Amino acid sequence: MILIWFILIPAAAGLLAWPVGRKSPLAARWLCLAAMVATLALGGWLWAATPDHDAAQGHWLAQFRAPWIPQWGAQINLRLDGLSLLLVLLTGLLGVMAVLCSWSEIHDRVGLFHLNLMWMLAGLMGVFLALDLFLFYFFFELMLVPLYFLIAIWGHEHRRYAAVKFFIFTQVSGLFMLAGILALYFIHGRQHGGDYTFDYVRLLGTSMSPTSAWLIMGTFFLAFAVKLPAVPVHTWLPDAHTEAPTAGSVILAGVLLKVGAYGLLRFLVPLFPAAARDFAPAAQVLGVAGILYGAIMAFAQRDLKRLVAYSSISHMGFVLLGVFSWNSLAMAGAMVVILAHGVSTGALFILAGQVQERTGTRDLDRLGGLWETAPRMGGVAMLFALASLGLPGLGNFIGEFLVLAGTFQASPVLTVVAAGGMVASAIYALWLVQRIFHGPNRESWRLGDLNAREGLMYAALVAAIVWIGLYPRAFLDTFKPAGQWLREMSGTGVGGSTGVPPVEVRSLLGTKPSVNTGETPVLPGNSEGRP
Amino acid sequence: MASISVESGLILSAVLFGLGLIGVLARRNILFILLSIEIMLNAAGLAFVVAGSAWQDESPTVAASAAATEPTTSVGGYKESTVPQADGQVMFFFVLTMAAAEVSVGLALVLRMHSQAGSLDADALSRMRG
Amino acid sequence: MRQLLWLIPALPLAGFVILALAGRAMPRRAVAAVAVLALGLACALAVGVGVEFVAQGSATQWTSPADGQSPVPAYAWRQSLWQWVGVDGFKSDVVLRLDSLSLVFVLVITFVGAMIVLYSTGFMWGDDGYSRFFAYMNLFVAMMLTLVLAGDLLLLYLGWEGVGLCSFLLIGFWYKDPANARAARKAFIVTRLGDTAFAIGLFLLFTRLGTLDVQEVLSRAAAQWPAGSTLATAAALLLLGGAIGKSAQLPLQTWLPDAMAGPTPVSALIHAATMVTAGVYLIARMHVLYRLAPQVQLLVGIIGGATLVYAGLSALTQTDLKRALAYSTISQIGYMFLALGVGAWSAGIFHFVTHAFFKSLLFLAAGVIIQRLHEEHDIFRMGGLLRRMPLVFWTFLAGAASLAALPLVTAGYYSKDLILSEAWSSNKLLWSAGVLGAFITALYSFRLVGVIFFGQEKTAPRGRTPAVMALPLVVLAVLAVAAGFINVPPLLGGWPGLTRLLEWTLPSAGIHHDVAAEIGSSLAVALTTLAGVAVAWLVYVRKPAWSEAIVRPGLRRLVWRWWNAGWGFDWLYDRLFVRPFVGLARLNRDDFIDSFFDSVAWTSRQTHRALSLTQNGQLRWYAMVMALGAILALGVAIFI
Amino acid sequence: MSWNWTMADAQALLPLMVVSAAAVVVLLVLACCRRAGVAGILPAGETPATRIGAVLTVIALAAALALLPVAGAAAPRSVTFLVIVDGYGLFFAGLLLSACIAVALLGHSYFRQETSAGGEFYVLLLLAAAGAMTLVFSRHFASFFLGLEILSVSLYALAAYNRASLAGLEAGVKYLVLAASSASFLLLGMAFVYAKTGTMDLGRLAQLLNAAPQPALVTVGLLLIMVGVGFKLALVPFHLWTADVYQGAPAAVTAFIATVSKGAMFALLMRYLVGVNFTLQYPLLAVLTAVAVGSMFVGNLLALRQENVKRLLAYSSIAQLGYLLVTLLAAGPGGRELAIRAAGGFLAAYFIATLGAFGVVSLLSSPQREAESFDDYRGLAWRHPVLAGVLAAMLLSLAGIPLTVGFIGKFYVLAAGVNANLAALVAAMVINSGIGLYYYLRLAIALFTPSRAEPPPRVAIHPAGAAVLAVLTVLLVAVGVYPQPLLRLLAAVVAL
Repeated sequence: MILIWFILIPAAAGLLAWPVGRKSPLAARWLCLAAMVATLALGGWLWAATPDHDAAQGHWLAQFRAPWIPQWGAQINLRLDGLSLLLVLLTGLLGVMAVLCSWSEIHDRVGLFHLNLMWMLAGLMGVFLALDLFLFYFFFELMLVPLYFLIAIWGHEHRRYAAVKFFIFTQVSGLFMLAGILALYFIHGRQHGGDYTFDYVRLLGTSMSPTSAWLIMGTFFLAFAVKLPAVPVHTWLPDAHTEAPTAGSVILAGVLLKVGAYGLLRFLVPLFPAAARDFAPAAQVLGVAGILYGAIMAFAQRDLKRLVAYSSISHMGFVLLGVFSWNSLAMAGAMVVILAHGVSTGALFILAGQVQERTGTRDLDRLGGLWETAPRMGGVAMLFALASLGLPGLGNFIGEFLVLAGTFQASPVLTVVAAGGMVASAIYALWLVQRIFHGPNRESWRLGDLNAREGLMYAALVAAIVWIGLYPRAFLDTFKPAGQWLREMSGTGVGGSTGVPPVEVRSLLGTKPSVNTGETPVLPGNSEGRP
Repeated sequence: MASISVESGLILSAVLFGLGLIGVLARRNILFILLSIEIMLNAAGLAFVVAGSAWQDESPTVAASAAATEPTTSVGGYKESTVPQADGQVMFFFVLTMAAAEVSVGLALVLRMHSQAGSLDADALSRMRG
Repeated sequence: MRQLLWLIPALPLAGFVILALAGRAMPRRAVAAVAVLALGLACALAVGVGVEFVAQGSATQWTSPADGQSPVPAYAWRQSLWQWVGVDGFKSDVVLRLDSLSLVFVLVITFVGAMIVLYSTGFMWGDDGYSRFFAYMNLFVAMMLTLVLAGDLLLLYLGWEGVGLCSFLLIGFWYKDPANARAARKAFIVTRLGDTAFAIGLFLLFTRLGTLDVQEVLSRAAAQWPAGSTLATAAALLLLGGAIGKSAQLPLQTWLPDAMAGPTPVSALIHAATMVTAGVYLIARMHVLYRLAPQVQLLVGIIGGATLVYAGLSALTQTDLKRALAYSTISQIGYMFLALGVGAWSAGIFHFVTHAFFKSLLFLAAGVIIQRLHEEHDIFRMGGLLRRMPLVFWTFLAGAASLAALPLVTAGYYSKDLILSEAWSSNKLLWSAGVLGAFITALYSFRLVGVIFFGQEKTAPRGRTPAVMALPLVVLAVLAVAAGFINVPPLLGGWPGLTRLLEWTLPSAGIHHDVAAEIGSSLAVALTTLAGVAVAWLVYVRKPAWSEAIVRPGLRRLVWRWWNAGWGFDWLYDRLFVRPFVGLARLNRDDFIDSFFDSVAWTSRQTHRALSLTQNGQLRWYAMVMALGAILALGVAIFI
Repeated sequence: MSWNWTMADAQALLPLMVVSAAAVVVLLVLACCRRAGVAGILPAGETPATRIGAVLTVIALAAALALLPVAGAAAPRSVTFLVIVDGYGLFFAGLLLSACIAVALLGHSYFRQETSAGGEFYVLLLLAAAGAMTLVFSRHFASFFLGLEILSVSLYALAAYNRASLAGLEAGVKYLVLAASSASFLLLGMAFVYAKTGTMDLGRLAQLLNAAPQPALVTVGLLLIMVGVGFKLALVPFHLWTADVYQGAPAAVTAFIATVSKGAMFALLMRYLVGVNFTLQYPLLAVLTAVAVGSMFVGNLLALRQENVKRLLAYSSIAQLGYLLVTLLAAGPGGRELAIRAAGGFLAAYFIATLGAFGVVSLLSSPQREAESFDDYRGLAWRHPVLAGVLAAMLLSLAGIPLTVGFIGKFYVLAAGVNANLAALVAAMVINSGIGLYYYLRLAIALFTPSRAEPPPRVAIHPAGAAVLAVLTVLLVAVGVYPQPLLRLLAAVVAL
């Protein structure tokens, strides 16, 4: 039961915040803050309660099932393992940050704003928890709408263009994936005597011809590559980031992009192990291209938020590379990059928002010398820029190091090329800090330094990034069983058979395949893996 | 009747239909357009009559053979039969009726057009576009 | 004491945390107290640990294997703090490792660091960023100590990058001047190039050897890789890449002269005494690899030899006091590399120790001069300071003499002599480069002395040197002269204590001691040095006109300017790498990939416009299209 | 022909009879009322007459709707050789009747102050409803033609219903001329098919055509029939009338044309092509595929930057019908049931969203002034926040976003397409969803942006229309979140 609350709490808070916000914006803010803190606390409790894993228990930590559309074999099937748990925690943390960073930025239609924000977060929680492909897709698309409105209503100068671009990119690629999901669904159903189901666990190990596997995998890859985003389908991101309000950017960069990474890890690789393995070299090249291209583009930008956006593309290249390097080292690295990038880029966007709020501009040519009046802000900016360039001791380093170390085993040449990203990231990250905080104060900005609320936000984020950087084991250990399981799923050879034979999986769920009725029986109600 | 083959009848109706169509496309006066539509409708009616006359004495042979395998649609009180039929002619009456209805509405609109637009030129009615 | 090892880096780190969080609210004296205390305690602790370590080591009668063939040192203290990274097949601990090599480094870093920070409390007194400065300095020392104490290469890499960061922060300390920011960025990025090679080296080591623990890497490499194997060569080369970046050796040396944009104590501590020698430390630390890859080891020596001549000549032509010292640093680290290259492991480390003392001394003295001459950097606008600043003169002279390796009386002589005498028996060509370098070194050292302290007084100094600044000068001056006596060669009747200590960790230079050659080499070095001093004295003190004559217009002036500009490396790199990169990036600012998607949108809009034309409102046109559609469908159906 | 009328036949035809009778009754009542009032109980005059017409119409339509299960008890049943009452037909009849109720109420709101409008609107509406119901039950060319013409002729009048409006006139004339022309194509085609096969009965035709290779004349005839059908469905290249008629007709009528008329025609098409297991042969298949893809692209691209909301919705409906055609093409041997249900589901979703969207337009419009330009909608969120929210929801549903019924519909169609391996069509659909998104969102976001021009005055919202919108919105979300009841219904009744 606990899992459903991750979705319900933000959703309910959003619904409440709308009417409340009309009366008192402040109340709406507090309401949403409380909701997100509660969600985060829930996640933290679940994390703390996670016992040491043993093989017998499996890697699922909690689950929730309820019938939904038996006609189609779709159900409300939420499951949580280490991978999901970490992403849920990240969502919770950045959700709190998003509410806090809008505190003084959004004054217009506060209730509606928080409705959208909360629903986006609820959708994201759903994406990370859903293990029914239909439900997953449902949330996958659902969360776009609130973000679209966030950008299009509360965004900056070219918000309409950016919002539509973002929506069309993700929607079209997402629909291709939906077609892929359906193809998988039908193939599975025909193969298993009419057992038409969207249940992830049951769909694992569907065998199919190499051609169909490639095609279906291609649709999944397209959707996740756009989300990630990977070069060359990344161009929506800089626009969306630049135009979004701070909270939107934070969630977009911090969590939404991770949906792509999550999808690759959770769905693409285990569902199509053979095809994905064949595809891996190409994906690796795309990842490396993203790393370098993003970094070089970041350096060229004049707009602060654009710069950070391109840096995200660069970092997500590491994730792509990590996932497709096909070993546990790189995969764990990708996981750490996911977390660390969420925190560090989230912080940079909050910072960009504050700079814009205080100066009214994001133009790097006009900024400069802000250190004088806002040294704390500068210090924080420096810290997260350093995290971004992969300074050891901060989170991103661990992730990138592991990814590259893993990639080295797969392809030393690509590693060497990708390592060029380490240099390029240094260039743009230092450039960023120096352009804003150093140099002469050309336009005589006099900013207020961080206030208590902002200081508190950064304190949390700094703690998080240092924690990941110095003691990543906490996260790696949580991820480990899930990672091992994913590795098992993807590890075995051609033909798509998996480590766990389908029969066993089905008996695990306590259901028998129904034959040719077109209607899958409703699975027995709410069973939970763990209390 | 026997001297006129079905094919020739159908060709005649097709030619008539074409003439009507050309009329619709070529004439600008709304009245003539309506007339041309009448021609098209009647051409179709002619085709029905021709076809009906061809089938009035015999039932379709293929259908007879296929009727042996009970058709799926035969549920309820309706029983298949292979007696001679006059379906084409009946259809022609429908066509006539319907053409009359259409023309009545059409003429009403023509009247309104005359009073409101002050012209019967069909091309003048192109305020809405894009 | 052994359990307190972690405190050595932790103390400066604590100092950093205190200063970073609360420094701006603290009075200056408190800031100074925290900073000095943190380093002072660390230094005291290091001494205490060191004494116990040496005592214990001596008690166990541990001696280096005489032949130097058992390559992996065994006597070391380990302190494992926590497991840092643990993934399937990859484990890395936060583990400290103290052996004689790191002990030497720790002692030098904490002691010189404490001295320089003490000096800085006076030097930086009037600066706005007082607490920020000391926060950075403490962080630097913490990182540097992490680097040298790391028992795991990943942790070493953390320290490695950490010191790079502090270097960046301190070079750009006066952030309002874009030139400083540029210099800082350049330093970070150029060293980052090397670091990337280093990182790739780590991937290679890990992938092949399955561990990054220093001890394990060395023993496994020795066990698994035959000498001269490709893998060992590749690994050694990649680590060398990191080393030359950090140590500003050819061809990645260009950042160091610009790094002088930072406050002078920074130049003294980071860009002379400690950080830039990290490369030397790394190679010494991984000496097993280099012994497995003799070609790379030779390359180390060649790089060192080339760099020391190159940088010496550049130093000779500088007019900016700090730049001259910077090139001198590059040159002296070249000596250390040369030493490592010829297998004179302990000699290289010995030179690091003496260099740390005399070069930081020179920088500190230069700091006083510059500050008291109203930020005047040009040596030709100084002059005649002998009488106005006697203390500075004598200390500077001590440093310069040690740098020039004035025979027998200076520390620099003992270390340089040791290097060259071992080089003699190993590689004559490198030896001659070293001797040439010795001449140049003597020349430019005493050029500085002559131009600054003799002749006409051109700028009047102001104020006095405060005691907190004078004290470190004196202490370091004493050491610059006397530190050599810890390692007097047996030939001169001394006891090479440092070498013996280092041989607990590093291979000894070998047994092929040829006394005659050694004496010959020493004599040659001594004579060239003296000759250099003499020439400098003649040209820059007795006959200043000659110095003008040397740079008369013509080829010589051209060469002079070429050397002055660091042999055009900056120019070349600018054209080869910087401009193309920046140009390409700027050119593609709007992301050409986006134009593809834009063109899709454009096509859609145009199609929309064209299609809208079909909706022209004409009834008869509509009917026509319908008829055409019907005909088309019929045509398709019938003819296809 | 031996055929005996039984009670069961009457039972099966009851809904259709109720609607047809209601048309006559309302006509008579109106005539009486206007003259004398109803036996002196009500005052004579236009307004009460209209109100009575509206009430009677809604009652009749609701009664017919309520009688559908009764008719369903007798289904499936052929009543004469003209009409078949089965689950499939009843489902669509239910859709049509519900839509008619909505249109009646919207029309009532629309004509609220219009004394001259009279009650003929309801008569015509009932007649059109009867025609549409005939279409969905049709199993013979004769009933096909009759239903079509009853529907069409009523619509000519309805389109031009605003007597003062020149645009209405233009819409009426265009619709009449083009519809009549297309009907003659259809008739000619029927005649050709009949000439070759000798039957106009659906079941027999299917047997004949499946048994032998299709003669050329039959192909030609079928294609000519497709012209008439394509015109009604506003498929490319027979789509040009759509925007003009949608724009000129009163908004409520537009809603009717967009939903009832198209839905009925599509139901018929599906029955004719799929219901009889008629295997689509190559020429027809190719043409239909081309038409489907063309409709998607042309419709969406025409709507791309359209500044007139009614035209925009018109173009969008072209594209939506293109999506719907995918189900037709997917109804091959393996995917017949899925395709039919998908069509039902998609149409239900399309009905809800389209009625809702035109409902909002209709509530904002009056016979004097149609609210159709973008400027009327900019900043609607401030003037009518609820209406703006409803319209945004409808647009999102048309775009197929989750939480709305549109997603369910789109998903269903996509599933049918994927199941039948129609890769190209599925790809076209996906790409077009992207294009569609552009203009749906463009309009949706315009609702939330301040208007540049002088905003139009706030209009009073009629409760009847508001109720319709409320019901539609609830349905939109409820079915979008929990589609199971709809799916169950489809599975239970919709089969051919």
